[in-house]
Amino acid sequence: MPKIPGLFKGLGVTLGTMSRTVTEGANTVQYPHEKETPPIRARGVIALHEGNCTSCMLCARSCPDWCIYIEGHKELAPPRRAGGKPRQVNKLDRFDIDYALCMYCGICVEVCPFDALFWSPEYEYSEPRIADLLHDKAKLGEWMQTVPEAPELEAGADRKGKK
Amino acid sequence: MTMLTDRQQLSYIAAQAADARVNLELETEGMTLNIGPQHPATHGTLRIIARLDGEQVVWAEPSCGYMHRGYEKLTEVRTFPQVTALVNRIDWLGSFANEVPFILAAEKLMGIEAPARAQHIRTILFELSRIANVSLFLGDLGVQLGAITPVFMAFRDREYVLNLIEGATGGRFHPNFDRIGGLKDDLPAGWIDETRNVMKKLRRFCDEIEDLLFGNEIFQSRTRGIGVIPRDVAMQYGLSGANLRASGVDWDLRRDQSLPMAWNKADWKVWTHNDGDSFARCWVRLQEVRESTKIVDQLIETIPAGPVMTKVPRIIKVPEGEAWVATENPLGEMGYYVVSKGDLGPFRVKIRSASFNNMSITPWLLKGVYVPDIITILASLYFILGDIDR
Amino acid sequence: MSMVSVLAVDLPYWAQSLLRVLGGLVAVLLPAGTIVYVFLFKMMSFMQSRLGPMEAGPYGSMQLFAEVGKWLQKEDIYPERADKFIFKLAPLIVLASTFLLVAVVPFGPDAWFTNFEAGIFYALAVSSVSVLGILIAGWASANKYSLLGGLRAAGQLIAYELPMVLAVIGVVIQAGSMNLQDIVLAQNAGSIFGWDGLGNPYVLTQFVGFIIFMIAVQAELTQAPFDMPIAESELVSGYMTEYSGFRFLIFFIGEFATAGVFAMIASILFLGGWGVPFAWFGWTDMDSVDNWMNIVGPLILFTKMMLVVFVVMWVRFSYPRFREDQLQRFAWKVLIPISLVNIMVTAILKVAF
Amino acid sequence: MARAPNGEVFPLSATETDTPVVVDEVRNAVVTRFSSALGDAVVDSFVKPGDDVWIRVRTDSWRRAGEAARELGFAYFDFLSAIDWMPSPFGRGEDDPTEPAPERDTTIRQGYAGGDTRMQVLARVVDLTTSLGVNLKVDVADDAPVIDSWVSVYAGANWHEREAWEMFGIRFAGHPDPRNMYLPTDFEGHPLRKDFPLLARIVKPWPGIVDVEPMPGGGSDDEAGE
Repeated sequence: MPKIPGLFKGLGVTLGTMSRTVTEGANTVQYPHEKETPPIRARGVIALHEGNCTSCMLCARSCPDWCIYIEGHKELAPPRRAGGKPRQVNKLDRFDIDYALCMYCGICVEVCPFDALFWSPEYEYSEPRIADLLHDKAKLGEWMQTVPEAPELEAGADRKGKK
Repeated sequence: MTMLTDRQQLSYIAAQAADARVNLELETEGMTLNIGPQHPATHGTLRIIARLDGEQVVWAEPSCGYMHRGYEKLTEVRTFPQVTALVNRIDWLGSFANEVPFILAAEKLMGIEAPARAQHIRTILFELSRIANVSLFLGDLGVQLGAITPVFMAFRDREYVLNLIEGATGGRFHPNFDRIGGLKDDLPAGWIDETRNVMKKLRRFCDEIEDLLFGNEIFQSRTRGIGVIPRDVAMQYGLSGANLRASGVDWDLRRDQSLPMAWNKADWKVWTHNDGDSFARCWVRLQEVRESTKIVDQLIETIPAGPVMTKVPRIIKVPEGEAWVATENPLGEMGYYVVSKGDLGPFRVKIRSASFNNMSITPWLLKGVYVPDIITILASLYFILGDIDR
Repeated sequence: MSMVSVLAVDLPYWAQSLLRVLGGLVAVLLPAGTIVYVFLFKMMSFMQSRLGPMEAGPYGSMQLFAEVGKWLQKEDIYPERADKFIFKLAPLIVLASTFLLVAVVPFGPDAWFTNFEAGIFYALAVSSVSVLGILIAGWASANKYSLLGGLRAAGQLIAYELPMVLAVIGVVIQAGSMNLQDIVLAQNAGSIFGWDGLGNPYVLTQFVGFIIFMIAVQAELTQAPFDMPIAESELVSGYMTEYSGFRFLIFFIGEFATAGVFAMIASILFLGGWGVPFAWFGWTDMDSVDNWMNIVGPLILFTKMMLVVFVVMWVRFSYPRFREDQLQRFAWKVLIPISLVNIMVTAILKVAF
Repeated sequence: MARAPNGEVFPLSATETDTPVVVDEVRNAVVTRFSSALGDAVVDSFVKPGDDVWIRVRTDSWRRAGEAARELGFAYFDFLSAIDWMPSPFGRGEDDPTEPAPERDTTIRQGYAGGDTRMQVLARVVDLTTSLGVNLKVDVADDAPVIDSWVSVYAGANWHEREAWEMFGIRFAGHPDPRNMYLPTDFEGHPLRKDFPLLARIVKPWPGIVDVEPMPGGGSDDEAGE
């Protein structure tokens, strides 16, 4: 035989939530009309700063999923100082990330020694076909504009040794 | 008369036999019910083959493997940092907690320890992932038992915790934030204040769930006395976490082993229950969420200053040896037996996941219960499919 | 509707029949649609800290039409091994019982489809037909989950028809009639110990009967905590598992139309139906009721219905589900004895006063 | 360009030898208790002070070891699994498919508490009152990988042994239900054996294998970048 209080308390919780929703508004947002801003560190998509990339292959080799494809060739660049020898630089031909395979682990961003890869909180890049998720360096470069500044750290943090 | 075809003849004979049997005795025929692989109560693709007599289960057995991803094999072709990204997909609701024991095992083999600040933040994030995980359990419990509202409350309040995890680590579900020797980064500014607020919300959520669900007499009549696991059986099957504590075994790896983590710096309590039934398991989890909010509340006030990363080589090679590290994860004891041969990657990783052991008791437990009780028991044992199949 | 003759418009028989059919459709579909929008879409969402459908129409009010459109477009699928004729028949039976049920509901002093003496008796009998539809739906689907759901529904019917009938008997004894119109009259023209400010709504004098009736209605409508025949988390919608497209739509309409009609019957039996306390306007019997009540009466009944459905849905969104055997035990060991005692007490008091 | 700069000195691996030898009385006592309970069935043991205990028992006394563990108070069954000590002939799947497969050292070297065979079964049991765990190891014969089942000792070993059977091909004599745990019934091979190739890493060439194309006119290609 059920006791009344427990059953009534449950009714009270739902009624309370209903009145809160009516007076204070819902906890959800109407997505296409209003958007929540993801946190600064959010790992939405990997953006590429092409100028910094030396096609050193470190990211492609440390990727657990083998989803980064890099091709490059060497060419001569004008010397830095006048009268110097022409430099040999690596020119990036192809930098593709297959987001259908990517696990968003961030290892590539971390290992990049030349600050060419960044996380952007951008998340609206779904595609109807899985093959379309392979993005080339032009697309990755566009996302560079959405990369935020790194956030301030909490008190007591030691910034030493971090890039 | 035309000749009957073989098929007709066979069906005629079968019909005769069936009639004869009904006439002989009013025996009911059993029925095999496949619960899953696609079923709302199986959190993924678990399949339970149940032999029913009416609504009563004669025997039932889970059939796993619909989501087996072979993580133990995959770890063998990956380096240690890469494995971290892999293992936080085992229990995808409390993923940060999956990284910690693996990282601790690697650190143990290398003979290093994370700095105090990193240990502290690790513990906070660990408890946050427990809250995120178990609060969803509390909501999901309602759905399994037919109440639809709790799950929305759980999703609502879990969202705050996920935002915290994402704010600190960048990943909502798969943080991949733990590194051998410390953490990837320090906490962003303002994070601690926000955590304080969220913990208040989570405690209110616990109260709401207690009023809405645990106090409800219907809920109690559905869960009390259902799926009782005695103490000895629980230990034999290697149950862990709340399932073990609900059977009266006072065992919590956070308290009972010394790990380089900060649990011993907070004041909290290990809850146990003596009944061993579904209600006890759910109740213990509810209390654990409350304890976790307390732990987080205390730890965020006392984070020591300093670096979050100790000095480790860029290319991590783990010296030869074997190490076993287990932690008290949201689902129970999660352990990694890591064998290293001094290479870039582990030689063999045995992943001892909590749900695998927790579910291995189900053939024993599901005998003689009713169909709705299967759902109750599965819900109260609380498995995550990735944690069974790995 | 008989409103036709009340408004002194003389119509030929076919026109009157047409009007009655249209009125019946309105009386079934309008409450169903309102209930789905107000309670299923909005109230449930608000109870869960969300807004519910917002895109179709202002505040999502056209969502139901969008849903109906979606269901009508869907392919009509039935399982290969299903008993196809029965499989297709089952939703119609469920819906038909709702239409049969609404036939005896009085909406005003003269606004009724039929007004016959054994009204409540007929209503309780006809309401059981829907469970027949559910049972054969479960059987014909050739699906084990559906079968379990159908059988659970049958068990539930047997268990809960009885307390419902017994709870109604208290009302019948007090009103002295099985005619729903007379029951409304008896409540609104009556008085509690000589005080007629509220009439005599039986929710006060038959409180125990009201509670039992509401519990039985909850079970009859298969709403949580008595939704075992559907039981999404166990039986994956039970007897409805294999239905899709417009057949599912018919089940869906049937579910909420029945909820509306049962709520109407509950408000007629216990809340005074379409009437207001007659003492407010100095009416004494049915003939003295003003004609405008034929317009206002349906609105009053509709309001009371919404109140009752609110309680039904509130409970549905808050409670977990019983187990089948617990439900049976609850019906046979708790509800039926209490309702029998209720009948006895009512009869004794009826004789005493 | 070197694929991985291996020149770095590992600074931390040496620390262990510098620390003074710690004697772990509690864990040594565990080994002693097992030795006295099992007699000469304990082949080898290893204690890492302050960390863990490894005990290797004889193949024919595996079930007796389990029973002894239960009698000694190790009532909590943690896990049971196996280890294939042969290094993988496939490496990490990062070979260049255009070149002949490199020779790999497949010498079998067992871990703690030694071993004589390629496969070892490993189980861990815990005494919940003292929070001490024991890793029990046992050799499994290479030609006939059969070992006693622990189901009658620890009921929870049931699923673990089924997993070990399908993943390593080790038969557990006396197991009540030796079916596959995860894999389909007709699956061939034992995936966690090291000689079972991980096809995902073989069918696709490693993207990291390509290197930056050298200058068309030849020249040095030893260093990439600035």
